[in-house]
Order: sequence, then C-alpha cells, then structure tokens
Amino acid sequence: MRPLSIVVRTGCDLFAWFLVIFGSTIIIHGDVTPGGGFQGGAIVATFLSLLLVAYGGKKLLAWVNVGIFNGMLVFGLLAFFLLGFLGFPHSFFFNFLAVPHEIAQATGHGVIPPSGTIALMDIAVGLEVAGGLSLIVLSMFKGVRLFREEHFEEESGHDR
Amino acid sequence: MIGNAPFFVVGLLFLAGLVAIFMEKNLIKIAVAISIISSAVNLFLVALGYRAGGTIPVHYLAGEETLMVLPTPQAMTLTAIVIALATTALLLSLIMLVYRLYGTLDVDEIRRLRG
Amino acid sequence: MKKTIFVVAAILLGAFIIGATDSVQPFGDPGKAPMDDYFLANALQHRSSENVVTSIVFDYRGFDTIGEAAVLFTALCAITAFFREGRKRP
Amino acid sequence: MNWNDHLPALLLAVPLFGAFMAPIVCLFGKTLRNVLLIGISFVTMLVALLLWRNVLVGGIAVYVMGGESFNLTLPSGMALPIRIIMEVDAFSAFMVVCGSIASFAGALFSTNYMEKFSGIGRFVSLYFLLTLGMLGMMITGDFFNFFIFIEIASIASFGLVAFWRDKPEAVEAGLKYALVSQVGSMIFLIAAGSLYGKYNALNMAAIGSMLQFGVMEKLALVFIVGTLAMKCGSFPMHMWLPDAYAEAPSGVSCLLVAVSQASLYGLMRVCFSLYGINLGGSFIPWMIISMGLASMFFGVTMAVVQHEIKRLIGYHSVSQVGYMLLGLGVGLLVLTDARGMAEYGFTAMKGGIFHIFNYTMYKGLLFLAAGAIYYATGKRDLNEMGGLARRMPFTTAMFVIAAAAISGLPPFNGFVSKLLIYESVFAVHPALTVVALLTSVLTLASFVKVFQTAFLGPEKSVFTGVREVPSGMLFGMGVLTLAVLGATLFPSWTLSNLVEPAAKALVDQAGYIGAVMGGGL
Repeated sequence: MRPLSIVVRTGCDLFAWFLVIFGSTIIIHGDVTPGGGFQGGAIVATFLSLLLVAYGGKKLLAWVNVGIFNGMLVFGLLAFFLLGFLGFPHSFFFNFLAVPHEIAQATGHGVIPPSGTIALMDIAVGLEVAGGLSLIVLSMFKGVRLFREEHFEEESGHDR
Repeated sequence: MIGNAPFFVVGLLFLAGLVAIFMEKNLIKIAVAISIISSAVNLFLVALGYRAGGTIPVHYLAGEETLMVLPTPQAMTLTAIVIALATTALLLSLIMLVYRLYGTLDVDEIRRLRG
Repeated sequence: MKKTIFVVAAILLGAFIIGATDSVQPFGDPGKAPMDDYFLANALQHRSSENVVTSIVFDYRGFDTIGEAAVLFTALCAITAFFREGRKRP
Repeated sequence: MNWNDHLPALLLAVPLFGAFMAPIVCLFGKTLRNVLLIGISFVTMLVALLLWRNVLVGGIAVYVMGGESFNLTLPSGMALPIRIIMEVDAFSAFMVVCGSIASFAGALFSTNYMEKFSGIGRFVSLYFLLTLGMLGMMITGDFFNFFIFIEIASIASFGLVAFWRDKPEAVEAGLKYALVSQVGSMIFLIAAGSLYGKYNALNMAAIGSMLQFGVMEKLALVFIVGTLAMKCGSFPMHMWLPDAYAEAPSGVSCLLVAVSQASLYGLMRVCFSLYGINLGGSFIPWMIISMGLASMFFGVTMAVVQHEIKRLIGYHSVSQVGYMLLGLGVGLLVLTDARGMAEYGFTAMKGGIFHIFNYTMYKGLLFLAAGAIYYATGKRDLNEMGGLARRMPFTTAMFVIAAAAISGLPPFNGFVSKLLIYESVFAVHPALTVVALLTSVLTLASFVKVFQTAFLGPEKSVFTGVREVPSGMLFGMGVLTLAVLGATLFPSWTLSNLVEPAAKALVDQAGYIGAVMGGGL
C-alpha cells in the first residue's frame, strides 16, 4: 500500500491517538457504562488499521514491533484465565472480589473496583482484543507478501 | 404478521444470504453472504430481547425506570458478533490463500478435489 | 441442474424460516422472563455492577466469555499460521 | 477443597491453559514445546479418566461455572438455573474418555510428524483449542455454551486442515469445510435463540423440563438435527468430510474423528435428553435411521473406488457414522415403548455406543498409519505403492489390526458392536440388517485392496530407502492399538463398564433433568 496524501496523514496523526484514549475509557468503565472489553478493544485496534491505511505498510512495519501485540494478547489471555482460576475454592469463574452494593456505597470505593473481577476481566479482555485484532490486521497485510516473494520453502506436507 | 416485522426482516435477510451463497460465483461475495447470515442471526437475538417500552439495562443511565429490556440476548449477541468477526477474518484469509494458489476466485474453477 | 435444486432448497428453507416468524413470540413481548429478571434485580445488589450486560458477560455467563476470547485467539492462531514466514529457501 | 469435585472445570481448564501457554513456551525451543504438547494432552487424558471413574461411582456430576459453590444449580428462590452448568453423566464421561485418548495419541504422533515444518507454535495452540472445543461440546449442559464450543472446534479445524498452506487441496478443503460449517452453526444459533425466546432458559435440562411439543419446537429440532448431522458427516451433507480428513495432517485427522463424534453426541443429547419422551411420532427417528442407512451405503460405495489411502479412509468414516446413527436411531424409535426397548432397543443403543468407542479408536489408528505411510514413502497414490510390509513391520501390524477391526472380522471389537447392531435392527426391519451387512462386506473388500496393494506384493525399487517411522509416531499408534486390543480381549468388561452405563444414562431423561432441576436449595 502506498501512503496517502498529507491531509489524510495529518488527520490521522491528530485523531488516531484519541481513538486509543476513547477505547481505553470504554474498557476501563466497562462495568459502569455501556461497553466493555470487547468493544473498547476493537476501538483501540482501529488505531493500527488507521495508521496502516494512512501511511502504508512499508513505513508501518518499520515502526511497530509485533512482539508488543503478542505480549498484550498473551498477557490478557493469561490474566483472564488466572482471574477465573482464583475463584477455585468456590468454583471456576467465581467472582471472589465483588462487594455488595450497599457496603460499597457505605464505605466508598477502594483501589479495586467493587464489581470485583468484572472490571479486572474487562481490562484483561480489552488488552487481549486490542492486541489480537491488531495482529490479525498486521498478519493479513503481511500475507500479501506471500504473493510476491518466492524464496520461502514450500510447505505442502509429506506426500509431495 | 406486521407486528412481527423484525422477525420477518430476519427471515428475509437469512433467505437473501442463503440464495447468495448458492447463486454467486465469486468467493468474496460468498463470504459477504455468510456475513449477512451472521448479521441476520444477531438481529434475531437482539429482537428476541426487546420489551415494549423498556430502557437500556444499565442502572446508571436508566435512572428510576424499572422496566428494562432483557439483558441476556444482548450478552449473547456480543459473543456472536465477536465469533462472526473471527470467522469472517478467517474466511477472508482462506480466500487469500486460495487466490494465491489457484489464481482465481471463481468457485467453478476451484475444483481439484472431486469424487 | 444441481444449482436449480440448491436454489429451490434454499428458497424452501427460507420460506420455512419466514413462516416460522409467526411461531416465535410477538415482538416486544417476551412474556415472563424469570432468568433475566433475576439478572436485572441482582446484578447491582450482589455484584455492584451498574451495567447488567457486562455483569452477565463476565460473571453470570463468564465461561462463555473465555470461550469467546478463545475463539478470537483461535482465529488469530489460524491466520498467523497461514501467513507465517516459513523457512528461507537456501 | 476437594479436587475431585472440580474435575469438570479442570477438564476444560487444562487444555485452555495449554493453548494460552503455547506462544510463551515455544520461545524456549523445540524440546520444551514437545513436552508441553505431550504433557498437557496426557494430563487431559488423566483428568478425563478420573472424571469417568467418579461419574461411574457417584452418578451424574454437575458443575456450576461461577456459582458460589460448585453444585448449587438453583439460586435461592429460583425455579430455573441461571448460570452455565456443566453436566457430566455416564454418556458424556464415556465420550470424554474416547476423545481424550484420541487427542493424546494424535499429540504423540504429531511431535515427530510435524517436526520439519515451521509455525508449530501455532499448531500446538490450535491442537489444544480443538481438544478444548471437543471436550466442551461433550460435557456442557447449556445451549449457548454448546454453540461456542462448536465454533471453537470448527475454527480450530479450519486452521488445522489448511495448515499446509502451500498445498492447494488442503486450502480448498479448509475453505469448503468453513463455508458449510459456518452456515450450519448460524442455523444452530437460530434454533437455540428461539428456544431461549420461548422458555427464557438456555440450560438443556431446564428447557427439557418445560418442553411442550409445538410448532416452534419442531422447527428448532429439525434445525438442530440437520446442523449436527451435517457436522458429524452424515449422508446428504457429507461432502466436506472426506476432503477435510484426507488433507489435514494425520495427527489432526485422528482428532477430527473424535470431534465429529462430539457432534454426534450433541445430536443424541438433544434427541434423548432434551426432547426425549416428548418427541411425538416417529418422524425424527426414521429420519435419523434413513440418514444412517444412506450414509452407510453411499459412503462405502464411494470409498471402494478411491485410490488415495486417506481419502478412502475418509469415505469409510461416512459409512461408519451411519452405523451409529442406525443403532441410536433404533433406540430413539422405541424410547416410549418399554417392551420394544427391553427386547431390542437397548441392544441397538449398546451397539451404537460401543461402535462410537471402536470407531474412534480404529479410525484414528487407520489415519495415523496412513500418515506414517505418507511420511515414509512420500507418495499418496495406492497404485504407486507396494511391498511396504518388509520395510515397515510395526506400521503394517498396526494397520492390519485396525483394518480387521473396521471390517468386523470376528475376534475384533468392530465385530462385537456390529453384531449387536445387526441382531437388534433386524427386529425393526430385516432390510436394515441387509444394508448393514452389505456395507460391512464392501468395507472388508476395500481394506483388503488397500492392504494387498500397499503392504504386500513385490518390493518396488523406489522404496529401497524406506525405513520404519520415528518412535514418537509409533508410540502414538501404539496407544490406539492398545485401546483396540483392550476392547477386543475384554469385550464383556468394556460392555458392562463403559457402554452399559452410557446407554442407561442416555435413556434416563428424568435423571438428566433431575440432576439440575432437583438439586440446590
């Protein structure tokens, strides 16, 4: 993909970051307002696709480090799994951190949100979805290279 | 019938998707048809949960309202949307691979497996 | 020939589905909903989650959600496996 | 806290953990990756066996995901379950044992088989996710959860079928499977949604306890049966199955066999435990029986003319699924008729269920043996092979055992289950037995052909460099051979411990519903 005109690139420079902030807001306030991990993560992932469209693939691939997205993905998944696993004396996926509404209102909010694992899982899933969708976009873009470059070994099984 | 118009629309969309799958030759159009079917199913789930006059199932925004729409279909739809997204991405990748190996998107020409 | 059969079958199936719209509930009136009323009544009290949908997604039906995350992860694994950089040809 | 109570959750948590850990572990080299692949699938098998033992001793195991305690199915003041409930009765436990053994064997086989390809980290993840989807379908008691596990299993299988991305046939098979399966899943979701709309419940037992057989339920039943019959590869929609089985890597084909059995499980669960005695008339049972007959006959006739080994075995899968549909369909036909049930229905169900075990084991073994032949010779066409018996003695021996079992030769386990099916369906109509016998004869004929052309005969000059396959692959085949020989040598033990409890649990609709609806406070 070729980079687009300067107008588009400047617009992208301005607004792409706000998308990340908007997505993060939706992720963090998932237990209070409409939205949640999946929706917010999808919005955060638009950051990369916007940059890809505006600047073209060559420049973008020089900027990004795929390891970061892989790390976000695996960290989100393992955190989600661990939060489910910690509920184990009761049962898998038991919400062991939740505080009932009356107590939460009487004592005020602490560091951990009163909805317990709901809010934490929101963040974990948000990380996972943001990383995962970015990786999907990136690797589908990279897949275009398979059409051009011929110096990879063919992988077509044992029977060829 | 007219009271059930949303379900009727779901049926029409589903039918449109099915016919497109069988009639279209282009693989990308078939992928679009599958997307349409998934959207029809999502619409169906959301329509199941509507209660006449109900509000959004968020206590903070609904205020003192007591009648809310059913939340479970919305949660199910969220899940189904993500699944549809994942499948669409996978289908498009498979179509890219097919185009790379066969050089065509016509379903009638992609027939190495037969019998 | 084969195509005609398929199209006829598709139209029959579609007619089936459109006809079935009469047998589902009337729109806007789901009738008694004990499960959903339980969620609406208890999500705020027990879990102090204002958003009932999120409390269903992550708590009451939390196991669905890890399945959903796994679906996304599966699609990602499949796509990155398809477009992997294979070994360089010597 | 007693881990025995949490086995249903652990059964799903272990492969899930393996799938999520695979990207990290694969950074640390090949050995650790193989240890993960084998270790996690071995632990899964262990958990499955423990779960099966627990269910045999203690009855139906119920597990509430996210509940305050694991067996509190109904919260106070509620008549319906609100959370996702895993329900493991003897039939589910039986299926779980079959599936996890196949998964373990495929994992052992894949370590050596996939060695020289890139992207194995993703392969390991996909393999565990496929195992997870299969096991989840087998133990879940919730409709929407069932849909999710169907999707996990099918998306993972698209990825694994097309894993050799430079092979046009593999990509085409994956795409074909993806198109067919996606439409099917959406139809399943419509059925689940309409059941939810009517009863405001997603739990199978809860819906089963309230079910009235009206127009909507009939439509939902037809949708579910059609979809799941497609996913287990029965006749009118079987076209994807031989392609996908033949083009997938062999270890994966072995697991895919078990995954299609999970769809069969879902079909039987919906027919027996959800609709059960409410299943008015005999339309659905006869539909299942005729689908079974058609799959048996057309599958085997297509198989006889094939000349690629794995494709031939894939067409035999279609015909073998027919046996199970026949046996279980006859059981369904006489579900409300106590006398017919006692006389022949229960025998038919025992035959069908025993055949599930046998089929998973020997069909997995056949796929693995075919994969070993591909690995050693690099050829896939039967006409180019010959005289492999001297070069690959172990593979030959195991292939012979599997081929004898699938053709129903007397001492082997395939014979026992087929005999049970023959003698019981004869009471319904003699023509059914005739078709089943004919299928069996044709199966024998085609496997004699394979054995004779590939292993016997004069040695071809191109095969002088062929050697026996590496030990990992032999061990993978050995696990399944042990299972086949075990069921062969101890048929009465297998029947009374594995099969009969499963058949009893499947018939016992009230028990399945009562485990959820009767418990709690």
